[in-house]
Amino acid sequence: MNVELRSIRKTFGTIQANAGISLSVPSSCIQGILGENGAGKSTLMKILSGFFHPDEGEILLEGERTIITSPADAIRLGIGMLHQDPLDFPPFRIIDDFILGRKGGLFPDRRRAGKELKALAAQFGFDLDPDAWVDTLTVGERQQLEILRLLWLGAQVLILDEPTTGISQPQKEKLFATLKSLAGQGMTIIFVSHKLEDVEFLCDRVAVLRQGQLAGTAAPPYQTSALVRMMFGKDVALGARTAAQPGRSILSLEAVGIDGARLQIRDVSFRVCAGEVIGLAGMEGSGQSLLLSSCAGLTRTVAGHVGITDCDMTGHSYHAFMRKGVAYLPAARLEQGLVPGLSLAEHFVLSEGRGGPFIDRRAAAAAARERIDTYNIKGAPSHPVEALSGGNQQRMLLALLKKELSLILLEHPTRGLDIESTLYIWGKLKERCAQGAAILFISADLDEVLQYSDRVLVFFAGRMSPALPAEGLSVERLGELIGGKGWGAFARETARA
Amino acid sequence: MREGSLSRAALRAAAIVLALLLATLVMLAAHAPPLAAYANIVLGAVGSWDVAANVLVAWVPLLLATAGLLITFTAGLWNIGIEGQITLGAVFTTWMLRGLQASSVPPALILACAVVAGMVGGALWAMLAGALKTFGGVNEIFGGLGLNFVASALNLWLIFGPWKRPGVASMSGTVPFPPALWMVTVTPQSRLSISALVIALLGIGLVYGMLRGTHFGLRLKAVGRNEKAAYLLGVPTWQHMMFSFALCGIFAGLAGAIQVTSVYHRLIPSISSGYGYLGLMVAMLANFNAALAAPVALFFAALNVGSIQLPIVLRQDSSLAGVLQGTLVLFVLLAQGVRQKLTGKGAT
Amino acid sequence: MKSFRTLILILAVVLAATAAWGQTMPAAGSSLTIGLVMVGPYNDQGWSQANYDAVQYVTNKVAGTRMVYIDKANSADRPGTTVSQLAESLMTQGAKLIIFSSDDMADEAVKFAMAHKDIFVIMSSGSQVWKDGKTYQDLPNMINVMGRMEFGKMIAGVAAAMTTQTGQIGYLGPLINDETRRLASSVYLGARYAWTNYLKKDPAKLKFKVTWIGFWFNIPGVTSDPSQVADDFFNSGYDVVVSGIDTTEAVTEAVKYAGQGKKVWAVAYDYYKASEMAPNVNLGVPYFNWGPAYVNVVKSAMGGSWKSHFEWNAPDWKNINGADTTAVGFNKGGALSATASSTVDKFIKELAGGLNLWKGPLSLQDGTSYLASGKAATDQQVWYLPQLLQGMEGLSVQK
Amino acid sequence: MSLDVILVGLAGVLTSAAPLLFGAIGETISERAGVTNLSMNGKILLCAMGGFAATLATGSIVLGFLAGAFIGGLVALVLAFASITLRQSQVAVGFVLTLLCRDLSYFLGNPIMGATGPRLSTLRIPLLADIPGLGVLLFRQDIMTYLSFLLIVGVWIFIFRTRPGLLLRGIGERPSAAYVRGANVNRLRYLYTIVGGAIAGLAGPIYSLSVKAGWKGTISGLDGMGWIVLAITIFGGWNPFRAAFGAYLFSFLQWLGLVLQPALPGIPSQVLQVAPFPLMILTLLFVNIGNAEWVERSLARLPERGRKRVVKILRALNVKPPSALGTPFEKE
Repeated sequence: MNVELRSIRKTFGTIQANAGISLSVPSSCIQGILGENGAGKSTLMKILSGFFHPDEGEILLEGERTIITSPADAIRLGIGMLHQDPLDFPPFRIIDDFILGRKGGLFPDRRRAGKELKALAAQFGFDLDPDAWVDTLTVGERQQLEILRLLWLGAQVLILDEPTTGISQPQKEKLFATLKSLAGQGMTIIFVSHKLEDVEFLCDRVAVLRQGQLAGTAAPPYQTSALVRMMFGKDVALGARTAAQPGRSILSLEAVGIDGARLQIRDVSFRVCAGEVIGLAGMEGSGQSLLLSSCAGLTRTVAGHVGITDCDMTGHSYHAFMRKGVAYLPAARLEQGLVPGLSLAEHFVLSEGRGGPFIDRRAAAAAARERIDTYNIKGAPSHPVEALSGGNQQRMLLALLKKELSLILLEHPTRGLDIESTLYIWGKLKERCAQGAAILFISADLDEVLQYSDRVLVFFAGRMSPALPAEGLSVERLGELIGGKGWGAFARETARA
Repeated sequence: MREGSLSRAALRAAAIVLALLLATLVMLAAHAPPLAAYANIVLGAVGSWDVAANVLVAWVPLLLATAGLLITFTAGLWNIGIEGQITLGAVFTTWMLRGLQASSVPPALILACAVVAGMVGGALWAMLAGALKTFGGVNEIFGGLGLNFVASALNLWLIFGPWKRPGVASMSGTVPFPPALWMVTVTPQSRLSISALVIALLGIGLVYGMLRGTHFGLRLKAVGRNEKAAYLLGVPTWQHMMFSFALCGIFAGLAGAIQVTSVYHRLIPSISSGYGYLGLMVAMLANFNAALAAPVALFFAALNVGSIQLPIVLRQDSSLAGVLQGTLVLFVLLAQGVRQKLTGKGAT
Repeated sequence: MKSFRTLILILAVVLAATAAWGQTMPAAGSSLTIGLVMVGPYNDQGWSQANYDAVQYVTNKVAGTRMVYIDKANSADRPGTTVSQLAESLMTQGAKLIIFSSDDMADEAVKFAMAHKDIFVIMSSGSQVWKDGKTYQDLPNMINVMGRMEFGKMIAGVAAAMTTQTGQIGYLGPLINDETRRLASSVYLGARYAWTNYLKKDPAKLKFKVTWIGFWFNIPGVTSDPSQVADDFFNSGYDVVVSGIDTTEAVTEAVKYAGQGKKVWAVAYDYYKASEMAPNVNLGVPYFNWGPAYVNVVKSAMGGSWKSHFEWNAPDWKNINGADTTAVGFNKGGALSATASSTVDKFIKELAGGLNLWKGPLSLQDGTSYLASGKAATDQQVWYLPQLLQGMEGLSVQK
Repeated sequence: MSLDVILVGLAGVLTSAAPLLFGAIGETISERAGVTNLSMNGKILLCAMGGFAATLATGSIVLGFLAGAFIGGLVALVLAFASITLRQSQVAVGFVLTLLCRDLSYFLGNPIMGATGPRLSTLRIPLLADIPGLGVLLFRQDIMTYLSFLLIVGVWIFIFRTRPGLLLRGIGERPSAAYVRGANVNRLRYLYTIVGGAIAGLAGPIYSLSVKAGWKGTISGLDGMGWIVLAITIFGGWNPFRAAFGAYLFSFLQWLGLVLQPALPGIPSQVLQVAPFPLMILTLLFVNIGNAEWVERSLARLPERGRKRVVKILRALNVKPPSALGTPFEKE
């Protein structure tokens, strides 16, 4: 199906998400949409898939002006969208999830739908059991299910929003093969991503968005530097690596075992010294989050020992870890890190003050102002935290860290932040390292992992690699490991350990 | 901000007018004269020193229950089990009084022990709901409801069973305690006890100060608004929840103790008098604000006492007071929703 | 400080009491506003309405009287109020005589009487000023009024025994106390008398079971459900259920079973008009007729002859349903057969002639002797019945 | 006690559970759509009064039931408007409604206090009623009891077997996903809240026209039933069959309490009457305890094999409420 968007505009409050974007995608084409976070990709795709109505502009399908009123309307017209976090029903059986939303009689024919699901799955080499539960699937499998469901509903245009974020390398390869075969059958594929290599590998053409506008288009062969310039509007200078001067031992894991909801980690041992930055890489759900949270006492270990600065902390609670100088910064800032409704000043009082039962409001405000200045947060002590922007919330989290810390654990410290904020935050973190703290962080951004880590731990399906020096590790090698390739080399090392 | 508070006041006023309008309609439907009804409620609440004193008598336990509930609300908990906590407070108070009344302990001391026992009883019952919530994952609404039934059955059983009066076990309750064990009232005939009044005012003041100005209050607020974040920020969350339950239980138990020692002077079947549920309404109408709780509770107490005039003078059922209270809170909630809708702010 | 004030309080009470000793109350004069405090809704067609109707009767009979009332005087329906407070609000409407019409108001009535010595107080169904009672208090301004419902209940027992075809009578009891034991036992005595004397049947073949619901009416989740209790009686072969509670489940459930073609009956309680309900199953109702007693007391208050006393009024044996004379009556229901009806009349005549069923030999449920052979029970023995009688099934004491 | 007597007693248990079932299943429907309707206790009273008044006024039992359903739906509509459109806390609004409806029923119901009206009669099902045992138990009930049987099965089939039922579960579980698949989430929530409210509203007239026929204001013996219904809904884990089990268990224990009264003189009469509540609490405890932090912590100390077994048991016990229960839906 030929899809054309004409000068689409959409404004949320004061933010112009789409400022007149025009784009035409013919059938049988895999169209890449590149752009930074906040460039307007998602808004544009949500307009096409019926989530939002554009303030201005029109959509043409097969050359005809069409008004899409809802996602259901969109799928009726043949436009299906695969969301980054697949919008499925985890507590349902696959077959129920598959059927839900399809029109038909009062009693859905489960058996027939199951057969059709299997047939479709076989076509693309997927393996989905209709009677299994959705929450037992990996993200990749859930994507597969969604794609099959959309096809079953007659999708002719498939929009994929950041589909490669949470899936393994083999799954990614399978996904790409599927997309290519679908395009070959005449489907229109729109592939939204901020990952250059994926787009370069897969797409027949690329449109780059920046600040709500179409910054340019490109066709193969792609020039990465040109794409980057279009994405950021400038050449990006990344900070220089600074080598750490490892000090005393901060964190030691000995033969640790952890039971997650879906996977187990066994026999993990390693040691982190003061001043070190350790990056944890892996597909989401490969075990890195479990490990990180058990280093904070947030997840119980079922075997082995966890030590913080020579104390055995096995089985202790997070608060005991805190007293040893451990801090944990969750990925979901407003959901887990900050308390909506409380002011910035109150947050500082919460994380710091215990002196006496009463709060000294004036002193608290003064202390807050000082921190706000130091961390360059755009907000006043009396503002509620939810009024802060994402970048400022992350700065706020950093500002809340206690003065004396030995170990800082971070989940996706710069996710969703612009380059400037990212650089600022890493600057602050490196200061902490210089003061003698060790840092463990998880990031989905391999460049970030390589850029800031001294050593890297790669996770794959609950397995952890030995700590690899970041120096001499390439994005490609890292990508392979994350995808489960090249692990044989470690067998000998782990056997020795 | 100014503008916001102005529109808030306007909407509140509109809500009150609408509530009165609806209540008027209800009265017209029941062939009751609305104006006379309102006039009688007002007169019945402030028409004389005696009725005003009665309003204060009702105000004390209601205010105590509300004060306790503000603590649990701050911690994000719907302590619907407060009815049972009041009952258990009364039961423990009675138990202590029964145990000591024959002893040579000075009455004032017995009274003090009994009040403390009531506080302990309320706290224990509240902590049971709290433990179910924090250690068992049982939603406090349903745990509390269940415990309410258990408490009222326990109370009835005690009154008709082990603690029945020697003559006729009756709905009237246990044998009244000797006047020496009554909380001293303004005049011997009055039920209004200055010490109870002072306790209640002190209680709400304490809660106000605690929630506003202490680290504990702030941490409680953090737990209520985002338990997970509070934990990560270093707040011992389950301890705070348990503590807020216990504190609320203490207030509830105190209300129960005052019901026994200064109002009824014995244990009666429905000793909690619905003050717990009414307290929930007061807290909601006061928008969970301790400073507003006292006047709102006074207003509710006045409605309850004033409405006694309805059957006497107008031969109308006095459940009209409840209708008024209910519509009032309902419309204030609706007005709040309308305001949030207009300003585009989500519910917190 | 506190104990000092308490001491003063006690002194004041004692002084007031001694001062009042032997005194009669000053006459109220030619007009009197009567305040009635009822525990349930004034239109409950039961206990409370019987009192409501009685006071209305008074205002019709005694010139210059007027009624004000407050109903639902219980802390569940009127949170935070006390009965004495409610009585005080009747005073503000001019009431000079207050009738507390339920046993559960006893304590509050005493408090009120002590606090308002110039107000005439009638405490119905209480025994506070019964000199021979266990809980006597000297309260010059209080009079206790009670009807001898024992007779009504015995008549009900006769009606039940004359009707039952299975020989099984169920008694739907409220909570367990002296009064309810006394009334349940009266029904049994009447039933047994009819069974052995009129029907000449073996007393061992008469089953009489009391099931207590735990309160005067149903509180879901706390008491047993009286509908379920009545159903259970009817289902397990009890074809007559005698109600002892304030609500009418016994009759309404009997209607249900009769609708299914079962032969079942019920006896109502409290309110004289209850006999008009469901004529296909209703055997009748033993009821209180407070009016005449109230008239006397009200007149004494107005005329200056008020004297504190306890009265336990028997029915008018000449006309047990005499609206102006009797204290307790029995209205026959539509389902009472002609034979049973005439037997009931016969029984009433025997009672009028001096028949006393509260006479030995009678044993308590646990087998201990209650009354020796030939010995009639004293009022105290009847009033304070410690257990159900032998031959009755059901709990005697609340555990 | 003979078998027949027991059977008839159990048949009575089925009858007295019927209103509980209507209440609990109505609430289940509403909660499956993501809306907690806490107004149950007051609603049942108001519907009982309204239904009875309507029947008194018109002489028609059918109109009485319709009135009950209408009032139940109306109360649910207020809740839906406040919580879905105005996004106020469902618990707060529901709680206010429960007190408001109660007092409203007492105030408006005052004139019909104690009136006697028609009552639903028993409907023997020919042939089936004569089956030994089963006939007594199941087929000599009134129409609402039969309907309650159908309701259990019908609603179960609707929720778990039909297409709209699937969508209903979807909007309570993950409204955003249901929205993407064409559901008008808020409109459906309105619909199911009102339908659930209407079904629950029928519990009122079942009481006032059948199980506890008549209206006696505060002494009708209905105040508290709604809380029991809510407890049964939770006990039932949002599944009509389990809710039915809960309702029958409650009625059964009530019955047992009075049957056993003479047999167990040592047990206070209140014990069996309140037994369902500790039972409900214990059930909730078993169902939820697997999520508790301290359980996880103690489990971590167990040896591997034992741990796995315990975890498996806890998972099997765990009944999760609809994930979106109590939260308003907003499309991003």
